[in-house]
Amino acid sequence: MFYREAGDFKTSYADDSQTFPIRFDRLRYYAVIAVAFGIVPFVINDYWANAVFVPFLIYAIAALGLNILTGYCGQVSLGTGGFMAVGAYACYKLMTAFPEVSILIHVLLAGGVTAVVGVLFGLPSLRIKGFYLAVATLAAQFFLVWLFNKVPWFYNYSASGQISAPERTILGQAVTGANTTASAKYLFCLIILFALAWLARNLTRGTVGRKWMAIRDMDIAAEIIGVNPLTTKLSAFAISSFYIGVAGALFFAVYLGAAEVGEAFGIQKSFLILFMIIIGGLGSIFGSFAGAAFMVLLPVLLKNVLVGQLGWATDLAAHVELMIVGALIVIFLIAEPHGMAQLWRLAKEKLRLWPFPH
Amino acid sequence: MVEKTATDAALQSIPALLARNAAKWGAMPAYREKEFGIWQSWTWSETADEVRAIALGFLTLGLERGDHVAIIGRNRPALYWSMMAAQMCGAVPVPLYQDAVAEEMAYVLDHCGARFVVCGDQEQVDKVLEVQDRLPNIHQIAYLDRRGMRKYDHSQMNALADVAAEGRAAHQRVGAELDKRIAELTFDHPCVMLYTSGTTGKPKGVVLSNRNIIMTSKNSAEFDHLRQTDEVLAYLPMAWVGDFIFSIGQALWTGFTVNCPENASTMMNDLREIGPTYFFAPPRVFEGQLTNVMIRMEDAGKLKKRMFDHYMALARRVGPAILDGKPVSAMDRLRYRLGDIFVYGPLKNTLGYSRIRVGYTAGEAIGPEIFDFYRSLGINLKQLYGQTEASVFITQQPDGQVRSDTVGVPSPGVEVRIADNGEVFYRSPGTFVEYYKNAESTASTKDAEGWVATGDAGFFEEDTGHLRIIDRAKDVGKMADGRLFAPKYVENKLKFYPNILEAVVFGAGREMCTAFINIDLTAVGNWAERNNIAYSSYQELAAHPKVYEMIQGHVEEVNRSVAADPMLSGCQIHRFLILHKELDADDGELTRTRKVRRNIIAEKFADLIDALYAGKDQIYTETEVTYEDGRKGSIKATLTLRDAAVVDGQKRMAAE
Amino acid sequence: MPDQLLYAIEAGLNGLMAGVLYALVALGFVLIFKASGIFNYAQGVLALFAALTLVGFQNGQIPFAHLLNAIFGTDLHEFGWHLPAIVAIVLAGGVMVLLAIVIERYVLKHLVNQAPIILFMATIGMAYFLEGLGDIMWGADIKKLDVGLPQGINETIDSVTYNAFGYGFFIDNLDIVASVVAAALVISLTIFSQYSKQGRALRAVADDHQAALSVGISLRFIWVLVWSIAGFVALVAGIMWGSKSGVQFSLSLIALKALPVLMLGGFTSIPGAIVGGLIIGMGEKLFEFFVGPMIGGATENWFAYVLALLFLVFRPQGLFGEKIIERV
Amino acid sequence: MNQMNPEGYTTADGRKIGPVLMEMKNITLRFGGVKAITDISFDIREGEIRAIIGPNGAGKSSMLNVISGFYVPQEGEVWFKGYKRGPMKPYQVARLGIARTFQNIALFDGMSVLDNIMTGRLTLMNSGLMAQAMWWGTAEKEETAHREKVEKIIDFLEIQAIRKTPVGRLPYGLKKRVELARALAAEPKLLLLDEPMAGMNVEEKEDMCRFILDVNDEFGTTIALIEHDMGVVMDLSDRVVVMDYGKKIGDGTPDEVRNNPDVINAYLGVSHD
Repeated sequence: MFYREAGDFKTSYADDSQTFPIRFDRLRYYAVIAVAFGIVPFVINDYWANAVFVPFLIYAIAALGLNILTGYCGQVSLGTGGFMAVGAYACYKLMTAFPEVSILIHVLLAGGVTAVVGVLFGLPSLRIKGFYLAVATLAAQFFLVWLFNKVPWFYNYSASGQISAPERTILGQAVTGANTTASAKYLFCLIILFALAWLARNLTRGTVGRKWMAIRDMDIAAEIIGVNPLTTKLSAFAISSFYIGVAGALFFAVYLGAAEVGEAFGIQKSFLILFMIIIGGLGSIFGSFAGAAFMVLLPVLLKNVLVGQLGWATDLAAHVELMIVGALIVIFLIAEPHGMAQLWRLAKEKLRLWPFPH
Repeated sequence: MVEKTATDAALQSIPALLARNAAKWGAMPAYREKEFGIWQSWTWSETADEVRAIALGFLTLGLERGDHVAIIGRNRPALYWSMMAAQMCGAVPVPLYQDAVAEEMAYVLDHCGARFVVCGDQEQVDKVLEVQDRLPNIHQIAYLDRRGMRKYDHSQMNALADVAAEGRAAHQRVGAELDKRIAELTFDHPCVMLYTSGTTGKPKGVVLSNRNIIMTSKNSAEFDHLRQTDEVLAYLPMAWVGDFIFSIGQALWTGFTVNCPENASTMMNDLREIGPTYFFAPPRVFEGQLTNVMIRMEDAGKLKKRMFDHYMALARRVGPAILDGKPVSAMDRLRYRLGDIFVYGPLKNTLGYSRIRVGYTAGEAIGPEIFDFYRSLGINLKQLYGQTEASVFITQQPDGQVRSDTVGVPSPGVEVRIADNGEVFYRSPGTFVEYYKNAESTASTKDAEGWVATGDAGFFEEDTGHLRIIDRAKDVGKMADGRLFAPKYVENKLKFYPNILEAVVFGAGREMCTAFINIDLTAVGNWAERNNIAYSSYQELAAHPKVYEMIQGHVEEVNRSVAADPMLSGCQIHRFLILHKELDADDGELTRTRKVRRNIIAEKFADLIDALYAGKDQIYTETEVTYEDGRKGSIKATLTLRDAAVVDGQKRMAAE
Repeated sequence: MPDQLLYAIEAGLNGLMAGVLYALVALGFVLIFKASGIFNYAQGVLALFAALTLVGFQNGQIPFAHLLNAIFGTDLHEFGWHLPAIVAIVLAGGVMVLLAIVIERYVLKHLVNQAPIILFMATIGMAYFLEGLGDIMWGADIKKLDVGLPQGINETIDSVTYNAFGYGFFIDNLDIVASVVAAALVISLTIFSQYSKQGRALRAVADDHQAALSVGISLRFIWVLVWSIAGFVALVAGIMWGSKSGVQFSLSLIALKALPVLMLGGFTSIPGAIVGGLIIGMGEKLFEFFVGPMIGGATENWFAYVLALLFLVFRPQGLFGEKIIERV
Repeated sequence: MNQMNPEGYTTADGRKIGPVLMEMKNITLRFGGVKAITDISFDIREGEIRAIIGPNGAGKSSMLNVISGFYVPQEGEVWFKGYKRGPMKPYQVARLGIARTFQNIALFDGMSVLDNIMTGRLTLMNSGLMAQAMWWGTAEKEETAHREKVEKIIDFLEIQAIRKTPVGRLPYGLKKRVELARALAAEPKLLLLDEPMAGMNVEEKEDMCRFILDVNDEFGTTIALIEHDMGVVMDLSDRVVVMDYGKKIGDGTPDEVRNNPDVINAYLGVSHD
């Protein structure tokens, strides 16, 4: 209805293949960016930062990562939690070992470390496929969690077995540690997310992305037209793990501040992220955002309504949440396997055809 | 201001204008073509360069002054360039209808004695080669699209790209010669030769001079305030004078951008992408789109449908008034705004009409509701009246004085007078030079003072001074009892019904009028679906009694409205039949511009006409048809003939 | 005989027993997978749900009491009766059948011809739903399950071995019962699928959906059937596990234990499930026994997976799975 | 006759046929105990259209899979461009310049027509991961360059109208065309077509024939195709290999093959004994 595409024509391939080829979409995108960077940081408070924005931003990064692996390359992984743990512990070790180096570097390095681990556990994907692989990735999940539990070196032999983030600053602004402002946390995560999302878009739009999707859609055909399955799958594992590692690092350092591997990065986390991309939309960057937002907001909402308004016991609310999430997954898989991203796409098509039905 | 100095020696030929544009708007887009997925663009200076290269190439191939260069193909920049290149060489471009069969082509090529032929693609080349042995004059053939051409004998054939390349290579050798020829061009040199498909007989070659084209372009461009930033879509046959005026005349005068669609199948999409600001289409295009819109809205949701209908009703009420800047209540204006957000805006957008500043329709009378539909959306659609011999413009409607039943006031620089028999005559700077190799018909059309007979009958409205066209002058005949017989007038009224594609009315010298009807397969087919009427072919649908009833309804309505005008009340249709085949240009029943060839139809279907007057109500007939590939076949059918109720004119007279 | 070896044997035997339980759960997976190509992640939660229901019936709990109280401010808890185990088991069995029907009706039917991976994720969704449902119906607290199965050390074995090696093996009666039941189940299932009409239909479907459909076998019926059986197996597993370590969320994690079993045994083979279960059960006990102490113990968490993973890399289709031939 | 000339020759309709491009020497392929192909030898020359025909189950597809490196024969040698081809992974074979289409279409349903065809050029694209991630600069330039090539092919196969359509939505005939486009995009030295006309109606077959001939004509691509529709093959190909029960029973020009008694038997289904 709001689309005015007449006269919006393309005279170069660059224009034709840009991320938002339609003017209206482009404007909307700029608007969102403007609000995210120009307005939110100044109005955000601790509650909103901790309950909604920061977790959303961090989960969005993780979802992007998993979506690259699962949505684009078709390799289902249930080891996300484990890989986030790798990111978190790597970041912790780096922060404590090299306090003078910028936290930003540490976070990125943490991602790098995770990428290496990811490739390691990705190797089997060359032999085993589909849910065989999915189950295999559980090995990573359990092994890694066990590892960080059992080997004291990882948590610097702290009595509690926990890891906790010391204060680190960027440009004099504390981004980790007790006295970090809401807007600092928010901006730090936002900038990283923005950069990573941009990279993800670039990777998925070009050669690499096509290789991934080719493997996803029909691996045999892909190999016969010249796609090397080894490098392609491993690159997906590496990049995906990098994102997840970064997310893990931020989750620990910026969001939690202190973490115990079992509860922070357990199998439930793996499923949570998986659900984000299913509900959000497999193989869609927008989907990763939508899914993350949804899965972050749902509990907050339920908590406010059930516990806050109706005064139910929290555990009861939690159980209801379980049911709702579970049901939603099934419903989405039945009704729209491509998730919210697809719904959005369809809505857009409707608007573009308006007033015609089709 | 440059425009005013049109008579300057500088600007007395297309090449001169091209040079002017290259200098003045060098970096502005001149021609665009959707190819390989994007709009390939050429600036004015690039265009000038290309054209010159081709011209040089032509010289090296031995193109002489006064030679005719035939151009055959769909609208493509390179073909427009070859026309300009030909002009540079002092030759005369002759665009041909690309969908003409080899035979028709042979006649024109032979008549103009074309020495060079520029073809769009293999298909066109094949047609030329098919008849080449009869055309000794043809010296060189150039083609645009290399696809499938490798195996051809190239001794007298080149890819246009190669011609241009050769030209570039030879610029030092023949450059001077070219400049000399360009310099020679004057206001009175022939600019282009266009063949009128002619409603009767063989096509005639209309010679138009630089003066004709440039002056007309200048006047019309000023009349509608065309700007350098305007965009047009070139999709109508290159052989049609309108396309030449828009895509070359006005384009070079005002320097706006000409856009060529990728191919026929993507035309509508391309139109939408470009969103032209200056647009021309014959009524049938608008008609088709309207039908299409209505059909698509049919299966819209209840709520959406109601909203659509509501706002369209509002638009019909106030839309045109707002467009003409007439006073409208603030409330209505506000509601119209809303409508624009919810319906008009999106609708114009999906049609590709969002940006139209000036839109024209002509060639046929357009149905009032069709016309008003587009006007009410806020599209400045106007009518003009013109013909090849006038380089298009005779009369046109100024902004703000637009009506569906008139064709406007005389265009700037055009004088119009009505002869006693009602025929319209005009005189203008656009008046053609002559019919090529056809002195007598030149004489019979254009008299010594330069007045040209349009062959149409019409009159000026006293109050508005707008011209109204009734019909072809020669078709306006007398019936047996001496009453006036204006078939076109009635046919148009019939054709205003979406269900009726074509109608042919007979009755000259007879005591009553009868009609052939052609149903519109899309519209009627859709109607049939909604009323679940099964049919397997056009013929079967056309013969369906239900369809007959519906058409009869239309006919009788028309009869009532015709009867309202005592002068023409004789033209009411007493009997009619629905034809078993679509009238088709390939069978010679229509002109290439889809005008009905009354006489040809009359003799071809003589048996049917007799049957109508003989009062039969069934008749068996066989008709020969030509398929796309030129094969001939015949269809057999038994047609039903129907009586239609008529209003008794006399009684009404008496009653009044 | 050196003590070390004796301990090892004991551990191994216990491992075998545990393996039987793994096998039991794995069986449920295999059945569903063979019949519908669905990899049912919810199998473990089915067991939990079954056990919860059983306990609920036994103790005459009021379903959804917690929820109802929250909504209507009532104070419901129990009907105040105690059903005999056998009745409760039958009822619980009925509930599982009901559940199977519901699942087929509202989930599977709508997911026909979807990619296996989609179905897999759907079952994860189901698992969440059932977990929440179970907790809301019966409450999330840890419950003791007792259907009168013998528990505790088996004296005979103890004394016999003591007399033999001078060291009495500790074998839990429950484990023995479990292995017997499991064995019985496997045999009966095999017989069922070999000789009963439904059984043959089931195999037909497993071999080729289209063909089965064309000979007029109702896919939907088959699905209800296998899910019921799987539910029943889950119930049994639930009983065993529940009586062993109480009914609680962790019970659903035996599913996670069963997965490597499947990877090892192959998703399509019943014997594979059994053998795989035994290998895993014994393997992880022995690994813990020998290697565990050196690397901080609790290796059961991952040993099974890593074992299966390594194994898969060399034999992707598992021990008993059919070889995959790729075509274009 | 001139076809024996190792340096190549010119066909009646003026196409250049070059020296031998690929040679199969005594190929034998087994699945477990079953022999799919038994000791088959033949060659493919540059610029020619070479057909492999035979009744169903004759081993045609297996042969094509051997050529495209998807199956590795137990015995025999494959020579390409004058070199013996060692054991290779399919993707390495693709990089040698061998592209193929599939009998039952193997397009990437999740992608648009354009992207599918672009995947055909993956072997020719080589901007690194980092360049890709940064996009601006190298990656974008490369993308554009290859897009131009692909658009030429889209234009050539007359599928402009469906450029941005997801392949999943296309009718069968168009899918086949897109697959051909994808194979062409790789600018292959040797193009393998696996039953290009299977399941097509008459017009679609005619179109496909036209395209195959045009491809061979415009790009001079060497084409090897499998087809069981005798008629089509005879019009299309320069030379034909006939297989039956995994053995070669005929090889030569369409006419030679047509008059070969074994071939006639095979097709008339005379009992094999």
